[in-house]
Amino acid sequence: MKQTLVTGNEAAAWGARLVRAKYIPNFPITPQTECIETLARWSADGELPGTYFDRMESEHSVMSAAVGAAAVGSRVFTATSSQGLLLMHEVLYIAAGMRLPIVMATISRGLSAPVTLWSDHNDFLDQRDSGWLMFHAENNQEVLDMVLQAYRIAEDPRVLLPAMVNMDGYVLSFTDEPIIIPSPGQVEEFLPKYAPAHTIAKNRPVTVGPPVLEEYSIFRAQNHVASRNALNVIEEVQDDFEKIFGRRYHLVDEFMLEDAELVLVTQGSMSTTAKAAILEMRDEGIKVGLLRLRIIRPWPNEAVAGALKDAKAIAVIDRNVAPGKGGIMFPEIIETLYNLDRLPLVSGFVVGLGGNPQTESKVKEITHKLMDDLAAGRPRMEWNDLEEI
Amino acid sequence: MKQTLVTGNEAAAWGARLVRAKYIPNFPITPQTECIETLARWSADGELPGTYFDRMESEHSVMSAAVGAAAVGSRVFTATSSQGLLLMHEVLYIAAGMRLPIVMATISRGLSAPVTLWSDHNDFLDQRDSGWLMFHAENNQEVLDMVLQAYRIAEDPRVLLPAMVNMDGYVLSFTDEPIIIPSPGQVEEFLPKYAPAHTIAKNRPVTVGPPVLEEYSIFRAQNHVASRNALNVIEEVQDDFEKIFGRRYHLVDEFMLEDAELVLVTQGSMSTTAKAAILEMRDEGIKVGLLRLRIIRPWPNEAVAGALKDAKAIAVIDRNVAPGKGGIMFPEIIETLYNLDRLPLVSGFVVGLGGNPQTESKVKEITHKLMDDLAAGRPRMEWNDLEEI
Amino acid sequence: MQEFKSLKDIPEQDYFTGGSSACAGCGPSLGLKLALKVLGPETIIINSAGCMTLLPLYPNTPLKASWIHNAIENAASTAAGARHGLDNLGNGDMNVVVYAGDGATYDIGFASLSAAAAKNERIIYICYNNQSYGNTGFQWSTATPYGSETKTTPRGKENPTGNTIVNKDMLKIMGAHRVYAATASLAYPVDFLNKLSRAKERDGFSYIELLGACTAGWNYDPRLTIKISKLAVRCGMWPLYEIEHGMLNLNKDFNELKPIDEFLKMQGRYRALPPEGVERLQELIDEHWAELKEYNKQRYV
Amino acid sequence: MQEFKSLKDIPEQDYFTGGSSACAGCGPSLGLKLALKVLGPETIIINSAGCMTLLPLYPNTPLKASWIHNAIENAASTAAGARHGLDNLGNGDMNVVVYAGDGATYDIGFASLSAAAAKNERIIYICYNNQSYGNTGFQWSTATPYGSETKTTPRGKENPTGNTIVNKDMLKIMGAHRVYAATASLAYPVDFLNKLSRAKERDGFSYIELLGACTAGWNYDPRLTIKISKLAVRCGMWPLYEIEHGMLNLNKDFNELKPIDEFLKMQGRYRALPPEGVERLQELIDEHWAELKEYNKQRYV
Amino acid sequence: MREEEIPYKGIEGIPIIREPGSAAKVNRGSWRLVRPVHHSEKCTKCKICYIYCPDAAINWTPDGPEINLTSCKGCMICVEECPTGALTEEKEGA
Amino acid sequence: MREEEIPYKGIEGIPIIREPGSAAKVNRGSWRLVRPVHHSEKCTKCKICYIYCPDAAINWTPDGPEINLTSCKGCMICVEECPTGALTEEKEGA
Amino acid sequence: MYKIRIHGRGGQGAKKAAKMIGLAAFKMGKQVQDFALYGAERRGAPVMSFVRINDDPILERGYVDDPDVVLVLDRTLLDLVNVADGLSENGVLLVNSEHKPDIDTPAEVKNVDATSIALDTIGKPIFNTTMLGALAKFTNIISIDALNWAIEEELSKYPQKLIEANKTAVRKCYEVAK
Amino acid sequence: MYKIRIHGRGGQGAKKAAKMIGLAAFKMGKQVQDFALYGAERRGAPVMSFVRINDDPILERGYVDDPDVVLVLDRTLLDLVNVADGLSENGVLLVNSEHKPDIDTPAEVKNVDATSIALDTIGKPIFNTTMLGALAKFTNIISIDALNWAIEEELSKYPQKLIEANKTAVRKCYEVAK
Ligand SMILES: Cc1ncc(C[n+]2csc(CCOP(=O)(O)OP(=O)(O)O)c2C)c(N)n1
Ligand SMILES: Cc1ncc(C[n+]2csc(CCOP(=O)(O)OP(=O)(O)O)c2C)c(N)n1
Ligand code: SF4
Ligand code: SF4
Ligand code: SF4
Ligand code: SF4
Ligand code: SF4
Ligand code: SF4
Ligand SMILES: [Mg+2]
Ligand SMILES: [Mg+2]
Repeated sequence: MKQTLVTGNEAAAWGARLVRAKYIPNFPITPQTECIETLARWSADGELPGTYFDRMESEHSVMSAAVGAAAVGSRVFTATSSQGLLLMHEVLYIAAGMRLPIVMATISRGLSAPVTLWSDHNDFLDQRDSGWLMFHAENNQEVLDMVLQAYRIAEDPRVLLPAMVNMDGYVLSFTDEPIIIPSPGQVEEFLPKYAPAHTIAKNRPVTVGPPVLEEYSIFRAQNHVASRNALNVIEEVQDDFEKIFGRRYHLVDEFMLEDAELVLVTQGSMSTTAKAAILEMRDEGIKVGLLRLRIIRPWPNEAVAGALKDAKAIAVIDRNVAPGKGGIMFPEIIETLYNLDRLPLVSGFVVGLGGNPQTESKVKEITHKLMDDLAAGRPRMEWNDLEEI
Repeated sequence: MKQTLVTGNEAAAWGARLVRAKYIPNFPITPQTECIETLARWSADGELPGTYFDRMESEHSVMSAAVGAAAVGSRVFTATSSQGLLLMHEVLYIAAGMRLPIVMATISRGLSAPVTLWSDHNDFLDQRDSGWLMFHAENNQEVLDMVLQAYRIAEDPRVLLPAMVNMDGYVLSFTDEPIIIPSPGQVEEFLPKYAPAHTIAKNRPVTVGPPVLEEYSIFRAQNHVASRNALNVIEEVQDDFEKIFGRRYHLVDEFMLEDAELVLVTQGSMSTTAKAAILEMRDEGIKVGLLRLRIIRPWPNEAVAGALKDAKAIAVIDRNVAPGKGGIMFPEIIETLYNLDRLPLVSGFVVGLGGNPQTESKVKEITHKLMDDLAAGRPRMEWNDLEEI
Repeated sequence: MQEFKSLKDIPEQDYFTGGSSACAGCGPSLGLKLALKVLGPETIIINSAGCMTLLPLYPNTPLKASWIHNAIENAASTAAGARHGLDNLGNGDMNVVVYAGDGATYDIGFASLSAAAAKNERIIYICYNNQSYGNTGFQWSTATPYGSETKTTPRGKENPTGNTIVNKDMLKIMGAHRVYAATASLAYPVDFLNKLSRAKERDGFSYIELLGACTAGWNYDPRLTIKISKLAVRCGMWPLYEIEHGMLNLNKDFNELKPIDEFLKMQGRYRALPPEGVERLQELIDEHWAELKEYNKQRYV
Repeated sequence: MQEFKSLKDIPEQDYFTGGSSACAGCGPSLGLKLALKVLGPETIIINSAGCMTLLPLYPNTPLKASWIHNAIENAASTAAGARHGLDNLGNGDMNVVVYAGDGATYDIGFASLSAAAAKNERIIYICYNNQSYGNTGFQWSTATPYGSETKTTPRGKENPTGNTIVNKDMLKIMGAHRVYAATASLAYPVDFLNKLSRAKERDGFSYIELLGACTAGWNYDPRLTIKISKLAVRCGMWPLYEIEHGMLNLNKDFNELKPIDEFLKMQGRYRALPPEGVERLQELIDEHWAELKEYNKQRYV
Repeated sequence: MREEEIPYKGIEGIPIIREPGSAAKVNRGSWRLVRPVHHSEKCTKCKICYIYCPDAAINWTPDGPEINLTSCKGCMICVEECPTGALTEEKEGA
Repeated sequence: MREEEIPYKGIEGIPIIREPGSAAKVNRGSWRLVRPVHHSEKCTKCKICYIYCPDAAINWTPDGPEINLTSCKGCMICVEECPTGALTEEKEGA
Repeated sequence: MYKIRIHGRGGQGAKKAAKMIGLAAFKMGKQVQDFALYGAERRGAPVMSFVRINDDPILERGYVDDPDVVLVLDRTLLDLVNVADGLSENGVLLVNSEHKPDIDTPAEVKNVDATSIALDTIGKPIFNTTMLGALAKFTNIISIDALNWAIEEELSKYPQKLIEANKTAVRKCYEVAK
Repeated sequence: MYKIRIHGRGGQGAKKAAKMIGLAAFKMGKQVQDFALYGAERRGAPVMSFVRINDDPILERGYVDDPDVVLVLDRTLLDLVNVADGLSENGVLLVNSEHKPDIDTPAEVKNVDATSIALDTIGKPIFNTTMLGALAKFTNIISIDALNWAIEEELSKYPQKLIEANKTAVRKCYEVAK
């Protein structure tokens, strides 16, 4: 297996290359640029045969063009971030509603106003009602693997939904890490040619995107069921994936949860730091573990509940915020716990907005606060990174 | 008090007229059109002195122009629906981040694809992370009253956030109901001239919307706190409002909750039907009540918890869905209950997507299912309106 | 290139049926019916949200070709995606044709259109221009002519003129994009279909703007759709011309234009336009016509 | 109207300071510095996301005027809102001036720009054109000239030319919008400021496009910003002209253009453009120049 | 329906239309207040009516135009444009 | 910080800049590898350097240009454009 | 609660008729609600509108499927639409027609030739307002006075002559109906 | 874990240097991570980049504030930036300079005139790669062989001549450094 030092952006580009995406509409935005620039270079060098690299005039148009190409049966890849993701927001719903298995890498960055270039998860999570499958990687290997899996899952006839693969801006997108880049043959074995039955083709005139009347609920329900189906498909795919690539992923990433009394719930690259902190705290005898959410949509309800059911106290660490409400994943975690026999204490932490780094010491601080909460029997809502206030 | 038969769209237009909004950028979309057409007529007839009615080229531009005018201290009104709301999504975050108290009527309509013209709440709720204040009216009187209150709350120096006033498309927007339209003098008393201190003015050069570095979290936190402040301001405002207009609103709308064992949680116009059904069920001896969410952001945590704390079973009726997840308000309600001493059973119902009408008999059916769930001790996730499947 | 000399030449095959929910007498529907005669079944119509979006209504469609409705502002970019998608799958011989309203074209979707034109994508872009946002009930767009009443430019005590903004000169703007740009009229189907036929052969972007007489919005008896369309041409409100490589070609020349009045009085939207308004409109038309006459067969843009 | 005859006339008052994070030698920054000399402190600069967005960086700004950065695609509509907001509050004498990049102007924000122009809003729109998406690291825009390498049009085995798409003729397109449209150069500040001064007096929309030499993206030694700007004019890459009421006025005429080669070889972005590419580019320039010469003082669009 | 009971309908659950021209069967004759009536004796088979019908409600046959009353909305364009008077207007339900 | 303890900072909590020209105090001299040096004896006060400095790092005084080394990034435009050689380039920290 | 359903065709003013009934009832101190079915209200297409009238605030919403009265503005609809749907034996079905139509319904069927009346009085086939005269006659839910007020209110933008003609038509229809 | 921080100026290739160290260590079988501080990497502006090298997978992320080695590509930065920040007595501070600079740090301070070496060997001031020779000499974390491999990998798009010149510069620097 060839291992290479690549950034998260390049890992996503490798994914697009290996799946033989036929159409890549794009528009630049920091920190996604390197991903499309890599593809542009490959394209100019003839390394993406049969693929059209299309420089568009906006992200709204990028996703619109993606829909156009996917509606005629093309395998499509694109990537964006932040404002770009929000600008295509309307069309994301449409792509999902049309059941077009586009795959997009999103490189998380905080939202304006004010402007930040650094990463948090508000842009990505903002899409959680759109009907897309939503995956969130922790490191560059997972970025690549997720892109490969995303196509396989998205194109499954039981699913047929677009999928987002998220990585944190800078921390992954601009960081070199050694990853295994599989051979084209392996990927071809894993992911056959895309041959959809519901798209426009020669001798197969189809009307895509018509208005409907009462049937609307049915189509929405089907979008929902298709997304729920993906939970099974995701698990199924792991066998093939492991057979071919020797790696395996789960619906959720459990780290030292077996005997954990305290559990941190995290997403994305900060999970790595948190794991390091946990290893150290374990040495100190603190029974702490971590649950990393790697699939946001469909929501892996049972996997999350299963992983958390024995915890005494949970810290939901949200790298995002819904102003006037709080951390976005917090209520989803709570909901998942609500019908357990014994309810853990759950505190919420809003951290790392606009790229504020999440260090090991901050993770330890959170853990200690959670211990305090458990002792006091009173959960908290806490904001990090406001020292200067 | 002059009472008049007007539609929800006209009620919103009256709101804009009475608050003397100075700038009204707009773009047509069903079912919002009648609102802006009413304002266009008034403008052509000279009934909106000093107000500029500006036909824009898209909703993205509508909200952009709104930001431009608000940034120089103008009082701004606009209205939109559905695809239009999603198209301006990016700029909604910006308006909130800039702390510009724009008020917008949103006339709910389901989202494409497929296309529907009828109402559900996905478009409105899609904005719940944007930082805006979000109000949802049940009837046309409340539409008008909410617009008036929205300006007062939004412009309060403790808040300074934009606000959305939502009404259901068709069911309110195109339905005539008798409402009281206050006199200009009353409204002037309630809502003085807007005199912001943070906007651009002659001899006051200001830079609006700069990039920031680490301070990003602080500004986000301030957006959050400002939104939370609105909870107090909303309650405060009621005294003045009642004094002048003789009506009063609360953070949540409680209907027959005193002794209710079963509680339906609803939003918007379907609440009216539900209330009718409840009156009938009460006659049958069923102890059922209703909690109507009229403020979505800031989330009135304590008011909701207070209203629900004595329920035995709750049906959260979501007229929306996040595919792959479920009803959107469901987790927020659950979260609000989580730390209660005694947890009610909570079932979730996804209903009325794409305008499927929510009749009294459907409400009764939901109530009976909830009773079944309570008896069985097992909550459910249910979808209405899928008979044809 | 297929060329038509008269009505009799026009193909008898239809790829458009009845049963849509468009208004009786709808001009834009007729435009699509005619266009499909030349385009044939291996065509994808890319539609922007507008009146035509309601032609198909699940589970039925009047089209015997393919159709994509994405949103209102992105027909051109959707078409670009479909074009490249087809090309890469070896279906380069299928037609990708936008059928978009004036609001979608002039206003909300203009960035998308302009980019596709600048990149010279192999797309035929037909704008059916009913001079308003028709589907939402007849509101102003930048294609609305001076003096027209619309729901957002109503006549009123302070503004008897209705719309006071002169509509965008879209042909000139598209001509400046170095693409083939032409106007067309329902009352001149042979001319329209020849332009389409020509666009189909081009290896690049074509822009055809069809005046789409709108019985509901313009407020006239549906039987008059063709009469009004013809009159629009005859009185210079809608001259038939084309621009290619910056050169102008006036397709229907007249020694004298009919006065605009005749056109106006047939339609409710101009009812009550004060005489000064009519005069100003006549002036605008005369200026434009003079320009076209002057630059016919010459570099125009 | 304030008119400048020479450098000496240019106001000594600056409303722009140092301390920004723009590159040393940044052309667009200089453009803004110069513009503010004419515009003064009672000006709101409406900026689209781009290199200039980083001029202010909380809590500091080099501007002594007001500034709104909204997003990338909406400078013109934000400006329209600000304009009407000011007018309604009795501040009609404040200037509303867009300062937007070419990507924002030509591409993502073009619908917004076109509409503001069509409505003839009282705004000065300055596009500082560095012929790329500069702030994201130099990617292709529809303003990128033929033959330029960018990060998304790299030269490669299959494409030695880099960008093969001829840039939009924005001046012509804006001219077709019936507004005042002009080019400007940093190397001709008197001409630039006179155009601005004129725009300031106009009761409507003005579009000024300033070539914004970009040391980082074009890849040249920052000291050459003015030299390169001048050469762009001298070799016809960036002719100075204006269009008003469709009439063309060539501001700097030359009997003979310098060959483009001289301009190209100063910049890394053209390094390795094969001779055929250079020839083609020269051809494009010559054609454009010939057109400008031919139509000078005449109706042009 | 309980969420877990919602069947997955595969391609049938996708909002596309796969039957081209299926709208032909929709009865839009119900919109008609007046109807066109053809008088072959006056007809020159010039095709004008056929070309101009916006609802493709006139089929072209070797015998000239044939009006499809399922599709015809009664706009009267054909009547208006027929140069020979071979089409006339008649009140519906009269 | 517990959520309920976050203070509301009013106008200070809004992301705006209210001090015009405050960037003047930012030291961008740190970017400089070379610096321009002025030699008044050669200077004709033609203003070219002043006009062309992109960072407004040259103040115009009755005595001619005055270089502000806090703002000057050392781009050398002024040196390049000075027609008389009155500005020269010098290595920083040399 | 009193519920009214109106059947018409796009362009015949079913929506306006509902609004006028609403206005009239409102004038009479009632709580009211009126609205139209949305969809393709194209010229000629069958459409519906609705009114609810009550003493107390109205808690019902949505389409009326158990009307007390049904108004049919255009006789030709009888072949296309089940206009009697949901009518009980206490109901009234009122059709704009010269002749009493033959309809299978437990409700009382009435007819009035509103088109002719309108042509006679207004000079144009404005039968939507005209027919309200018959409604007043047969149901007592709205008075002619209230209707007159509603007409003035709703048509206030039109010339006084037209308003008066409408009033006359309504009164005439009231008188003629039986 | 071994941590390296590089100080340079925009345009001097601090990021590339980090990547090459990463590549070399990776070639030697290590786990690595390299990245650059983002922000205004404008020409001339002070910038930083970072490398982490470990035997096991690296669980740390973010800026390195306790480096084992610091590389300073440009001597003039010493007056502007606290380059020694976080260095301990086991650390090494390596500066591109003719003379040994006077810096207040518990770490060992080394200097090498990479600029001159680069000018001599490559003919251009490409001192970012050049300096890596000294890093190899002083730290043992990367070998010259691995560096050569990294240079070939990273510069593969450039002419072979330039690659060789870079290798020579690195070797020369390795030899000269002391
Ligand atoms: C983003 C967005 N905004 C508004 C609408 C509402 N809308 C639907 S159709 C339409 C009118 C479009 O006008 P035009 O393009 O001229 O087509 P026409 O309706 O006249 O056929 C509008 C504004 C929409 N669908 N999407
Ligand atoms: C919706 C959206 N997409 C992408 C970006 C990323 N972005 C920021 S600046 C920029 C470049 C803009 O180019 P241009 O307008 O030419 O200005 P320049 O950077 O060249 O000064 C881009 C693409 C953004 N901010 N918003
Ligand atoms: S409103 Fe006009 S364009 Fe739309 S369907 Fe009716 S006639 Fe056709
Ligand atoms: S990249 Fe170009 S435009 Fe941007 S700041 Fe640097 S020199 Fe100026
Ligand atoms: S238009 Fe008249 S004459 Fe011509 S074919 Fe039709 S019916 Fe016959
Ligand atoms: S009346 Fe209209 S719809 Fe009917 S056949 Fe004639 S043209 Fe066609
Ligand atoms: S450019 Fe040279 S001569 Fe002119 S003012 Fe500056 S220093 Fe003096
Ligand atoms: S070197 Fe550049 S920044 Fe410094 S004064 Fe000269 S022109 Fe200005
Ligand atoms: Mg239109
Ligand atoms: Mg640019």
